[in-house]
Amino acid sequence: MTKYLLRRLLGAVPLVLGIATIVFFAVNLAPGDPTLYFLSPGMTQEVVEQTRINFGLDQPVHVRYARWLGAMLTGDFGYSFSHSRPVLDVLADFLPNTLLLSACALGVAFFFGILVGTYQAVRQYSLSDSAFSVVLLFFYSMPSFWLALMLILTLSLFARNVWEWPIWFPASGMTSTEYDFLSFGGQVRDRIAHLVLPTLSLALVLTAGIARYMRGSMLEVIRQDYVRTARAKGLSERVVVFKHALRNALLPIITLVGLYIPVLFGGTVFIETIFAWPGMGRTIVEAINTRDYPLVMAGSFFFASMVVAANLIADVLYAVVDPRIRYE
Amino acid sequence: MKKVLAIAAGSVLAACGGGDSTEVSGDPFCQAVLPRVAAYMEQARSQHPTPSDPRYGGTVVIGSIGEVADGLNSAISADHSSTQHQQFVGLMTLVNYDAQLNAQPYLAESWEISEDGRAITFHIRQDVYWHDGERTDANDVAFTYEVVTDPLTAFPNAAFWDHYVKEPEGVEVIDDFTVRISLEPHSEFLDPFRTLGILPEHLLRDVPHDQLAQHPFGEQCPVGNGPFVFVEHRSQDRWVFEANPAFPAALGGRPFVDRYVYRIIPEQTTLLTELLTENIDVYLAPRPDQAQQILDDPNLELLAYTFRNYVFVGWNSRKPQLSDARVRRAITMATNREEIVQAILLGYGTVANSGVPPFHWAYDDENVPTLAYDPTAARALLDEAGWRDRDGDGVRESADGTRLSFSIKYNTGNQQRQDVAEIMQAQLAQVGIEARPQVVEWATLLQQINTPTLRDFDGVVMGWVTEFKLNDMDLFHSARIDQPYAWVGTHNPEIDRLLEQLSVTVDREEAKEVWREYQAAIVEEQPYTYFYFPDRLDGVNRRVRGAVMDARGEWLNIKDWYIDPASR
Amino acid sequence: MADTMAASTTARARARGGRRLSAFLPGAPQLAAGRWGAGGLALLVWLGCLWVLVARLARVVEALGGSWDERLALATLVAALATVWGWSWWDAGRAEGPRRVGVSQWDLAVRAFSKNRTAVAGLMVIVVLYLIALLTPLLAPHDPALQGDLISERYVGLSGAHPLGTDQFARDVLSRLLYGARISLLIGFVSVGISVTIGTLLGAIAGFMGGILDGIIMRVVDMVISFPQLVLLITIIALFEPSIFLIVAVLGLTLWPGTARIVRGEVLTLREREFVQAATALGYSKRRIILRHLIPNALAPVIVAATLGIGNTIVLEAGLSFLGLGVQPPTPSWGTMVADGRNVLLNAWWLSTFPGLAIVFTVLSFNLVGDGLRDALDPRLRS
Amino acid sequence: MTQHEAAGAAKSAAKSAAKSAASSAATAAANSAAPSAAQSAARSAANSAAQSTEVEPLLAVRDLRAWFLTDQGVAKAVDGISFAVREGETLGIVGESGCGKTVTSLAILGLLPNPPARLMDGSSVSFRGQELVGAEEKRLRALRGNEISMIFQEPMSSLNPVFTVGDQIAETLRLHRRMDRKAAHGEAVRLLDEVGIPEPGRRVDEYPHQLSGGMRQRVMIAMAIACAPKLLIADEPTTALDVTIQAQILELLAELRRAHGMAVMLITHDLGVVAEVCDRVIVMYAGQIVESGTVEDIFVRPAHPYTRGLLASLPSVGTPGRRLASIPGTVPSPLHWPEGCRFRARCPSAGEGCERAQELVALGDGRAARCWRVGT
Repeated sequence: MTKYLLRRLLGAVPLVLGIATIVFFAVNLAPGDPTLYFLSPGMTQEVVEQTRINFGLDQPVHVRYARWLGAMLTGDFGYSFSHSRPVLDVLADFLPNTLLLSACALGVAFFFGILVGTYQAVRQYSLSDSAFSVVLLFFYSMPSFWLALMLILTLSLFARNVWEWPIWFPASGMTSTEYDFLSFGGQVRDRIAHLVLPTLSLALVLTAGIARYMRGSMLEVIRQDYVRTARAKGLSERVVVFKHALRNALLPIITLVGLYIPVLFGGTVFIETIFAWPGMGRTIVEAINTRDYPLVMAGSFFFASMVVAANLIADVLYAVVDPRIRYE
Repeated sequence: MKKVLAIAAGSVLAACGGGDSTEVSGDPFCQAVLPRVAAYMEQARSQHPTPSDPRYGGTVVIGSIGEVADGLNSAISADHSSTQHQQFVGLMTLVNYDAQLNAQPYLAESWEISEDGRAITFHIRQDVYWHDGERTDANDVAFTYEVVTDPLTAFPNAAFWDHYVKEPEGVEVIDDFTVRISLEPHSEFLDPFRTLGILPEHLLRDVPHDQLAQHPFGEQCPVGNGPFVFVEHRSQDRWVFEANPAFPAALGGRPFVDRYVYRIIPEQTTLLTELLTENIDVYLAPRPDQAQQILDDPNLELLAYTFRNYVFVGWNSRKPQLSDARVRRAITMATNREEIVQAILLGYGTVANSGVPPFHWAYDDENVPTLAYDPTAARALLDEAGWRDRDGDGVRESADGTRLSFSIKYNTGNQQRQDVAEIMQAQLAQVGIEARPQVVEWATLLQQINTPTLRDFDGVVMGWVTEFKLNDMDLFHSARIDQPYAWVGTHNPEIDRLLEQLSVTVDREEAKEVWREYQAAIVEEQPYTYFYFPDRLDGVNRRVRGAVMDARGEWLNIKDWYIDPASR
Repeated sequence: MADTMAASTTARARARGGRRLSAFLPGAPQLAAGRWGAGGLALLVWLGCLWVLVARLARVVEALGGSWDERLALATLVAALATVWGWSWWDAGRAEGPRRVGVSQWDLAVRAFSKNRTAVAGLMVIVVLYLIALLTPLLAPHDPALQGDLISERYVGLSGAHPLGTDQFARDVLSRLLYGARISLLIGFVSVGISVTIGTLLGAIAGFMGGILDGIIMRVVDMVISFPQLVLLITIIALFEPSIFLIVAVLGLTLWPGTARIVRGEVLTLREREFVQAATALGYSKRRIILRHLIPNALAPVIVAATLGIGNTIVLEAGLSFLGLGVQPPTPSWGTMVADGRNVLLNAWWLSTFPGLAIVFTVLSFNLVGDGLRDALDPRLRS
Repeated sequence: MTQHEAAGAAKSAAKSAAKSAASSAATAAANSAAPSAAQSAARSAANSAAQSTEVEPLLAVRDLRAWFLTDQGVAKAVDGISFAVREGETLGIVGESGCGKTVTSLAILGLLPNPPARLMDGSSVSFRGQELVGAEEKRLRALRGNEISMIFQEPMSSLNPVFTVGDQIAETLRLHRRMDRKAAHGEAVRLLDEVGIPEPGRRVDEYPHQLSGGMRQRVMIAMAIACAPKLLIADEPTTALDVTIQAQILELLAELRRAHGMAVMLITHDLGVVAEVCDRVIVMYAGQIVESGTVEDIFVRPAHPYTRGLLASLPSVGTPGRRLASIPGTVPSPLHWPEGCRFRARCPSAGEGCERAQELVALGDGRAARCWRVGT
């Protein structure tokens, strides 16, 4: 198994470097120049030149690429001038927040996707089955930013001011301003309250996708002989479905992890902007607008490596769950 | 089965619960500085217990779409909210302006100007301490002056210090609390000292000036001497400040609120929701069409006041269609700017005829001619200038056939500038002018209009935030035609003369007369079609009391804000 | 023998009656016969086009000499009326007798597809949508860019003059929605067209040729796929000047890897099949085999991917517009309309809601049709 | 090897050799009539002794009707069958595929998926005097795998691929016998040994895909007999296996039956298997029983034309060159059974009187046939 892992990792390195190179040239060949972003009245020409030198932007493209590649291999991702901090510090600030949000969204999506998919498969052709299908497809076809705005409107604003519901959710930020003074229990509740709307906005689209795959996969498995054997052994329907059938139906779902991670990261660009979530997706977009080359490249480098890692984890997970697969 | 559900639910919660991202910045400078600040604050709290007045206590939360881009590092800051945090929150400036824009003592107890007007001597207060216990003295002021006037620092507002003698000769420390700065006599010479936050010399003296921009002091661990002490900054999320118990009693003592939090929320719909659901107390600069919601909510109050930024369309006089001043005047007359103020700003704004803001002492709208909305006069002016619609396609052409058609560029993401371009397109069409709105990405647009050899634009929708010392030299003076901001390429000796005179007239009454002449010349030349001075709007929760906001800024008297004890 | 004779005469009589009915109301006879899908659509299109002809007669006449899109709209109107009437006449005319039941793979697929009610509903919505998009120059009540009186007509709610209200420039939301449909559907259709063609070609070559060529293509596919689509799009579009052509080109060039992977998988399985070996034995050139044999057989999953792709692309375009990088003003697209309306969600709710709903229902229809096609074309599921 | 073992091996070797030549055990039995006929006679004699004291049969199926309600109409897969299985007896159920054999077995254990299947009113399945049709699901579950267990045709797909064989066997023990994990694992190893799997200690923790088809069927059997059930239903247990393995499995079943006194209901379409293993046989056709009796009755004195047709279609070594007689036509669709005798269309001696619905005519001593000619 470890030989397989090594082979996959070695294969991933050129892949991720390739992506970073594409982004490097895409960003550097484009018109516009970062120092202009700092202009304000009275900035003389020498000042402009001075800033360019300060940020090392006066070199030709290929020199900068060679220097950037060399630095990156030694782990130095350069300096982000829109945040005026080393790029790694910026990533250290934002990447965990995106991972936290993505992990919750993925967890919720898979949890409810599998539950709903299984329920639909067990209750095939019933009214609830087709009802779920239509509702799920409705969410699957919705742009996540529109869903996010609607959630804010309803579960945050109307819930509190118009419908006066007992619970309503904060519309932005990771924690409330009183977070530091709350008890541990209070802090967890506060964090979760802040996570509900962004996670829902990201997860609903994925849940719909996963539920559809799960339903198909479950229907396939329920027809198998070993499920009938399990019933013939006298096991209850719940054990048959949730132990014997579910384990086998989950196998194809695992590969979805690799498929959905890029979609998830793409979604964070909107969700983090709308919910003021200090995450990587939003930072990259802002970095692109401010021509913060090092941050854009480092960000896409990490995004790409996380996606490759996710695919690798999905394959390893697949081998763990399905004994028939053995990677040599 | 129950076990399966439990594990799944547990893992989901655990993943959501963990991942705390408050962290003390890893930078060695910060790790050295922050403990000293904490220690001194501990000591200060015991020395200056909170007075029993009920107004003390509580937290005020301000929400805005933008990050405090340069933090408290006044050596590199160009961003409006950064300068305000330096002036009124974390640092101190030598002087402050009162409501009539007259300089008042602040860090400088008093100051005198030499007879020949070539030097100012400031006397520094002796009861102001940095948040790490060091006393603020003249060396800090001298150090800060040297930093901002050294070209190596690339201080964005370097133009402020045009008429001051550069370091090191320009500044002299006489004794611990007295410093003299030499300058050539010019108008509003105190204004730069109102905007410049004084930096701690004992912490930054050995940082090379060209490295200041990348120094962690600004955003990760600023140490100031102002009413609020820096606690924490989570990038793109929030800034947290605490009241500074050691703030001099003579200047009002520690602020009423215990904590001030500044939250960054990029989406304006979310910001409004957070204000309406009382998660934030102040929503900075909501859009005019969100004002109605704030007015309808009993808990909220809408502050609206004229501000010192204005929106305009600059015309590139190098282009054949726009080289003739009559054409530029006709364009302005064909645009119903009053209606635009009503339409886009819902009335929260005043039509502008020049770069002088309404609250400014130089503002005078009685005897300065204005170009009112008058399409027929515009058509006549265009005919007179030789532009007639010869082929009946609805667009005028010059004698040699060039069509009176040009693009109006604006940057992506700015809704108001997009609105201006789109409305002009519709209104200019009625007088036979074809204006094509064209969106350009922000940095690309700057490069196109700032590069002297390029100047790749016809019309561009832009906006300036002026300081109180108005200075159009960089914009219209023909000597500076190759400077980044001389977009419109004006060649007008009359305007050059008036500009030079303005920059050296010290006395305000005398200057008013020159300003009137200058504004008349600008209307004649019409390099810009000045659109409006948008009112600054702020949504404030009624639980926040004592807040005064005007053209000088929103954080003006934040140290005097207090939270209504009942709703804390 | 006798009774079969009688049966056919009554059938012919009924057919003649059917024809007379379809002459006035095409689609009605099929509807009566219970084929609500085809019948319903025909009747809807017929009545819709008639209404356009009558209600917008002035515009129709004016369109004769009008710009290209007005002439295109006119042509579509006439073509729609003709095809519907002709089809209904031919279909009603066919004697009730045993209908020749096609057995080819496509006939089976069509029959399986038409049994799936939601998929047919989705198809109907799409056909109507494309028709509306083409007929917009005649349909739209106002000029989408016409700015009304900024004082009185701004943010006016649903009213007679403006059935879906007005926006911040007092422009008619309904007209902008119709013209927005053209843009969104166009972007969805063209960019998927580009990505599917590139994807199919490269996938087939990679699958059939194998070796280093396959390696290279698959590495590129892995690279583009493992990068969050949206971030790649934003990087490229934000750095150059956003315009419809750039968006379509960039979408087309970044979405093809998905199709390439599907086609390569299909081709790998097809390559082993006998009829391909037979073709190589007959000495066909590699190009001919790929184009004539491999691609047609690999079309089924590609069509499904393309249909789902159009829905996904419309959502992507809306996303770009939300970030201000999509279609630029004053051309309306659904994405820009939702983005413009989001800041006034509370007092002018209709600005974002209607385009948002339009996006959801269009994408929903494409997804429904995509699912229906997947089930109909997938031999395994048709057991 | 114990004496008994040797004999068994010798006998089965001889028989399987003959069988592998032409899979004609019945004819072989008939040709070398003397020994096997005597042997089966001896066995049935023992049974008949038990029969005479009219003890309550282990399993009594009375008028069982299992219909499938599909879009195209009602498929009467099992249309009123009655039979009984006595303690320790091996009952063979024979018939072409599609005649309702498997549906009957699944109906007994209540495993038919509902919808679309339904046990019509009047159907009764009583096991040790206890009615199963309509019984509470909990009661049925306590029975399945405990007192009645079942093995299926496809060993390759009847075991769950993601659990070890040990776990799947232990699961039955821990469910019905409340055994703890370690005890159940130990018992599983013993069971694997009992069903003849070499190195059971290692095999117990292996996954199904690591075992051969024959071994997997042995695991199925081990799983079935884990709780020493009273009745084992085997649905075509050897059809998917090759001939040599088939004989070993049948041998194993016979041995286990003797060791545990377990009744076996063997469902197959292979008459050779029936001849070798079964005590009594019922022949099913088109959802009904057309003939029942002891193995000897069926093979020596077949009463129903369908049974005779089945026997005639068996290739036999003894008579090379004889054209195999196959029964013309195919089994009719359960959606609309033909009127009267359902075999009429394919029956060589069909004639006047066959258009009436046929009753099961008793021929004495448990023997019966559903054909009016039989009575005459």
